[in-house]
Amino acid sequence: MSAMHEPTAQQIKDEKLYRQMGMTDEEFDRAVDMIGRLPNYTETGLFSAMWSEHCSYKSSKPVLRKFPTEGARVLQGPGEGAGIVDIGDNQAAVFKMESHNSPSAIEPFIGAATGAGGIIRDVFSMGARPVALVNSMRFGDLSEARDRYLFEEAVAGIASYGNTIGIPTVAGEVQFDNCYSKRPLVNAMAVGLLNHEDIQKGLASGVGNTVLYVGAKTGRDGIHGATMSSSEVAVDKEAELPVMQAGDPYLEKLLMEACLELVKSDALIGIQDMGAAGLTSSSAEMASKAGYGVELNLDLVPQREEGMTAYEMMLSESQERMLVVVKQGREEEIGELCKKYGLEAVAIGKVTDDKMLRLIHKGEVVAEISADILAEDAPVYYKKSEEPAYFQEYQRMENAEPAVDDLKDTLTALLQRPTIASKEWVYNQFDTQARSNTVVAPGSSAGVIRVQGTNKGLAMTADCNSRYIYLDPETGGKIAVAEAARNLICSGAEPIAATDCLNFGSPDKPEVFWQIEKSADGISDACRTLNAPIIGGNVSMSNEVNGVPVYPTPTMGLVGIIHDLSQVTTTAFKQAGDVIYLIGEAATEFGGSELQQMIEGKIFGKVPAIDLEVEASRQKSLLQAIQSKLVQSATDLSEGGFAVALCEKAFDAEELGAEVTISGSAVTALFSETQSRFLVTVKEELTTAFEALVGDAVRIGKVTAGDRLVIKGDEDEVLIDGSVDELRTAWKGAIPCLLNSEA
Amino acid sequence: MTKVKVYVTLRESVVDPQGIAAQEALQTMGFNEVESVRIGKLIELELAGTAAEIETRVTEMCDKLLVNKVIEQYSFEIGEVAGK
Amino acid sequence: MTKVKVYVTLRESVVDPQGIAAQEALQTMGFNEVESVRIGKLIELELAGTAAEIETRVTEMCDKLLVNKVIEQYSFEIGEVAGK
Amino acid sequence: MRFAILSFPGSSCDVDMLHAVRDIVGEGAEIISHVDAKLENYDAVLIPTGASYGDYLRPGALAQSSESIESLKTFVKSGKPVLGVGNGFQILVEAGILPGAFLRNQSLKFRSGKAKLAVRNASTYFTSNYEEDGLLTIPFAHEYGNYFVDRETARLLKETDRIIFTYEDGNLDGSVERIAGVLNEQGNVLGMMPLPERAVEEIIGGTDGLPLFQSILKNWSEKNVSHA
Ligand SMILES: Nc1ncnc2c1ncn2[C@@H]1O[C@H](COP(=O)(O)OP(=O)(O)O)[C@@H](O)[C@H]1O
Ligand SMILES: [Mg+2]
Repeated sequence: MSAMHEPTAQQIKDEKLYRQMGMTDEEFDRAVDMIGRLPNYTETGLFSAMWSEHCSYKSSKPVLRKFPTEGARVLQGPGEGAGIVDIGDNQAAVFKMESHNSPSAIEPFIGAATGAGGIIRDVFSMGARPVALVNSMRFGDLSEARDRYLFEEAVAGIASYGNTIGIPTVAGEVQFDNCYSKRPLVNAMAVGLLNHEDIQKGLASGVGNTVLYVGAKTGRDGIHGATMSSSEVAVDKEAELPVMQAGDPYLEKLLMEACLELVKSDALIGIQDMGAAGLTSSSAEMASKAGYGVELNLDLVPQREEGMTAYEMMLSESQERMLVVVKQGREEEIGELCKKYGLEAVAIGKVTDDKMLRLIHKGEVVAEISADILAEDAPVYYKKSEEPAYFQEYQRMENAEPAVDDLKDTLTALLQRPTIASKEWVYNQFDTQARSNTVVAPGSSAGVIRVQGTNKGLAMTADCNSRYIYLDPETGGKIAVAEAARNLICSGAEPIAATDCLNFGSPDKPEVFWQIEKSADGISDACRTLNAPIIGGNVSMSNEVNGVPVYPTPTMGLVGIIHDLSQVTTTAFKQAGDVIYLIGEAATEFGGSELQQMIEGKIFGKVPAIDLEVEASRQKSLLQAIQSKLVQSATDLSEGGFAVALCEKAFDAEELGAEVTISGSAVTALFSETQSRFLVTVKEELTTAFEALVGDAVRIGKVTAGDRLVIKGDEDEVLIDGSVDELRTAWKGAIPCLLNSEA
Repeated sequence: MTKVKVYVTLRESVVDPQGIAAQEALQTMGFNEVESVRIGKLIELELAGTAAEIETRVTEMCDKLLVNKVIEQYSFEIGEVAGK
Repeated sequence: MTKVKVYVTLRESVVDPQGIAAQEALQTMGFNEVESVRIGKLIELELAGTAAEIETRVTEMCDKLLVNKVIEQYSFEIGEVAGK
Repeated sequence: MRFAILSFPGSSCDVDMLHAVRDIVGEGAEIISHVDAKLENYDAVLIPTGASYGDYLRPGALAQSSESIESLKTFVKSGKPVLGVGNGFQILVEAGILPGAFLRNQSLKFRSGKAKLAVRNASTYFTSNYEEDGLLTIPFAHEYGNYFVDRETARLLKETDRIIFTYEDGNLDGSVERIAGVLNEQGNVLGMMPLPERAVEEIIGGTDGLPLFQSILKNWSEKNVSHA
């Protein structure tokens, strides 16, 4: 389509053409009002992109305001490409999580790969070297071929991008539930490191400074991706298959190295990734944040296809591109720098003082809109929120134990549930060790990398049990944060900050909006109590299939600091004779548990309760014990409860088992998902010191040599006596086995 | 057995980073006359059936498994059909 | 510009893990008539030159870069030669 | 001793090698770009892993377009030691400096983890600090680790003791004769898919890779002391 055939401003208004771009009548009127005239086609495109949910957070802003975003370590909160926290010694950790759900539903390999690519760019555009990747994914329960395909391909996509660019994946999570059938969630998180003086912001300041374009050429890719990612994807309409572009991790590697050299140059003013809404959002945001304007000559934009219109160029979402503002007169030097990496830096515009985003194409001004209006003045919606009827109904239910026949068979079956089963099949496809800093690879509570040149480490994890959130979003929100923090604590890390990825259904549904609000309340509370301010995140709405939303899934990504690498602790038993402690008592809490889903085929009732004060104090004392090197191994209890956690401790060890005695009702003691609990092992000679520090730890047995896992009840009766090897085989084989199934 | 050759190429508007890298390498090696390189797949099948059957079935195979239509397109050539 | 199609296939003595997997997948999906699948590459070049030049140069490109003769073999087809 | 770590665009794990040799083994090492690589100024060349040129076309293939491959061949002829690991091994094979070629893993997936290796020949420049038939645990990470040589070459490699490492915990990727590492005819070039530079510290991947670097150092010192 050439510019000549574009509808006129009047037609756009009269025929309501803005609706096709995802704008509502009110939004269009607001835009007209603010600029005092009718926008032309290109300008309408700019509005539709910048005022999309993805770029403007118009529906989620009121919710996001609840989050605690400040803390002693926070150097950069939400608003930039990624948040930044101080880790001492003039260094900082930079991280963020982002979703790529819609593209992954259509083409999982490409969708997942470019998702990883996008979040990596967010981190290096802050001036930080990405040092580790984390991911969080959700799929249907693998009984359908399409879901198996989505799972296999999404994992391969993340692997291909991370492995090729050479950044290790050190942690992640995958859960399976049929609410995600055909509508997977693919969230990727990247963590980077930088020295304080290298912190970059996406600013376009200083009149006359030059706007450079670096990276891949612009094509007609993903036009309206920003608006698409906020609306439901039709997966069945094969005929109208959109074109997708594969990611190019090799090009991004070159781009990353070039940018990391660039940030050392005093010629650099600002740098921003062209992500969703590409050139539009990067230029408008950089100008608006700096309080300047930007003028771009679109004829100079490197183009991959012929005859692209201004509209197409501005809305293209071609991957692996950066917008860089440099001091006037230093373009050549920056060009040389880029050339070393095989990249071209093309001057496409300049910074102005009139605060306008002005676009020139073929010698004419084709758009001229205030950058602030685009970047800052999107409407804010206070969506209707309504408590769904099911909530009170579930709250009224009594806690009860699911009916279990054989305890050992139940344990084996739980270990084979894909959500609980070993994720080795997944993470063995990732290069978990690239660049030789991985101290704890996937398979323990959290991933740990060392900060080279220091004796410190960073621990990271992503967690969210969406079943809890569905049943009770506020409690579930607290649990998501608490679980992530527990994973850090168990590794020997002190939580320092959090990022999130809020995956929900359509915010226009009052019940969905209620879930968003309530879970945000829970998350905020927990982040406050557990000292993990939220420094960035991402919102993904309208994750629905045929109008049915997925379970609300606000994934939490937490990063912690390990002050001394010799304090790193892992899940696995270390040595026979060590004493096993259970911290926290089990109550009969099965609402939303894996056991409930397995036995009843659905979830219902009250979710496990959580008292954040208890949580915080247990975390604190356990961390102290770990830091004092009193602890040999530590795990938190999560999906599947006590028995599953005990098994995992034996699975990751070599030829070690356990003999323990538990009290109370067997089903509850073994499988309840009561919160704020840990399993820890301690050397016999350190038990006194350990008990002095961790008040509510109860000695329940010992690590044994050999292959037996024996769990006894109150009366010394044997509840479970199994071979570790056999249980391990069931646990490890479950996912490969599900993937090989037919039908 | 009949041999079928399936040619799978990237859709025209899809970028081919592999091809670009290969082209750059060729140019560095002095093959400056090369303007573009695109890398696709050549899938060779051996299967039984009449020409008409093969035509339908291979189309189905491509649509269902062999080709990813979000980024690829295909065509195929049926060799001499051998008796069943 | 002239278009050249280079067909790269694995040598017969080399096992093709990808082809085997594809064949198994096809069989699972009910395409039992498929006896064998082998997956190679189709490299499409666009380049300038006379037919004779192209012939020599493409051979050179294949030998030096595009094809690994330890495991692969190749043939190519030169499209209609356009004037320089 | 001065090590050159020959880095191509995309060779992300050049820093792993640098860290191992410079910080842990304690020798002089530099990452040098493939552009204008002055290899002759160094005592040994290490080709790291990563995804040079994005692993496009075939892993290791596009590195052949670099002029440094010629200098590398000259360096090899001079008899000085060259070690290629992972993608570095693939580059050596594509360059024809080592025999064979790489196919996609039998699993068709990228795989990473720790491989159990056996040292099949402990009297080489690279392995003299190991025990013959000793077992090692060395990390690996690759998608094209399925090493192929024809039968004739496999026989030759065996007869001449040039199969240096084999996989001992199942044939990881489908490699012929379970080969994980091979030596060139002259005995000065070793290629291996597992990554010894990721096994030089207890806290990261164990220390089973250390003797490999120490072997190089020892053999170099012996030669150069007697010459001095
Ligand atoms: N997609 C993934 N990528 C990387 N590692 C993963 C992934 N999924 C799970 N893991 C790893 O597997 C282990 C178990 O995961 P999970 O069951 O979620 O642990 P937890 O219950 O402690 O949160 C963790 O070490 C986790 O990092
Ligand atoms: Mg978890």
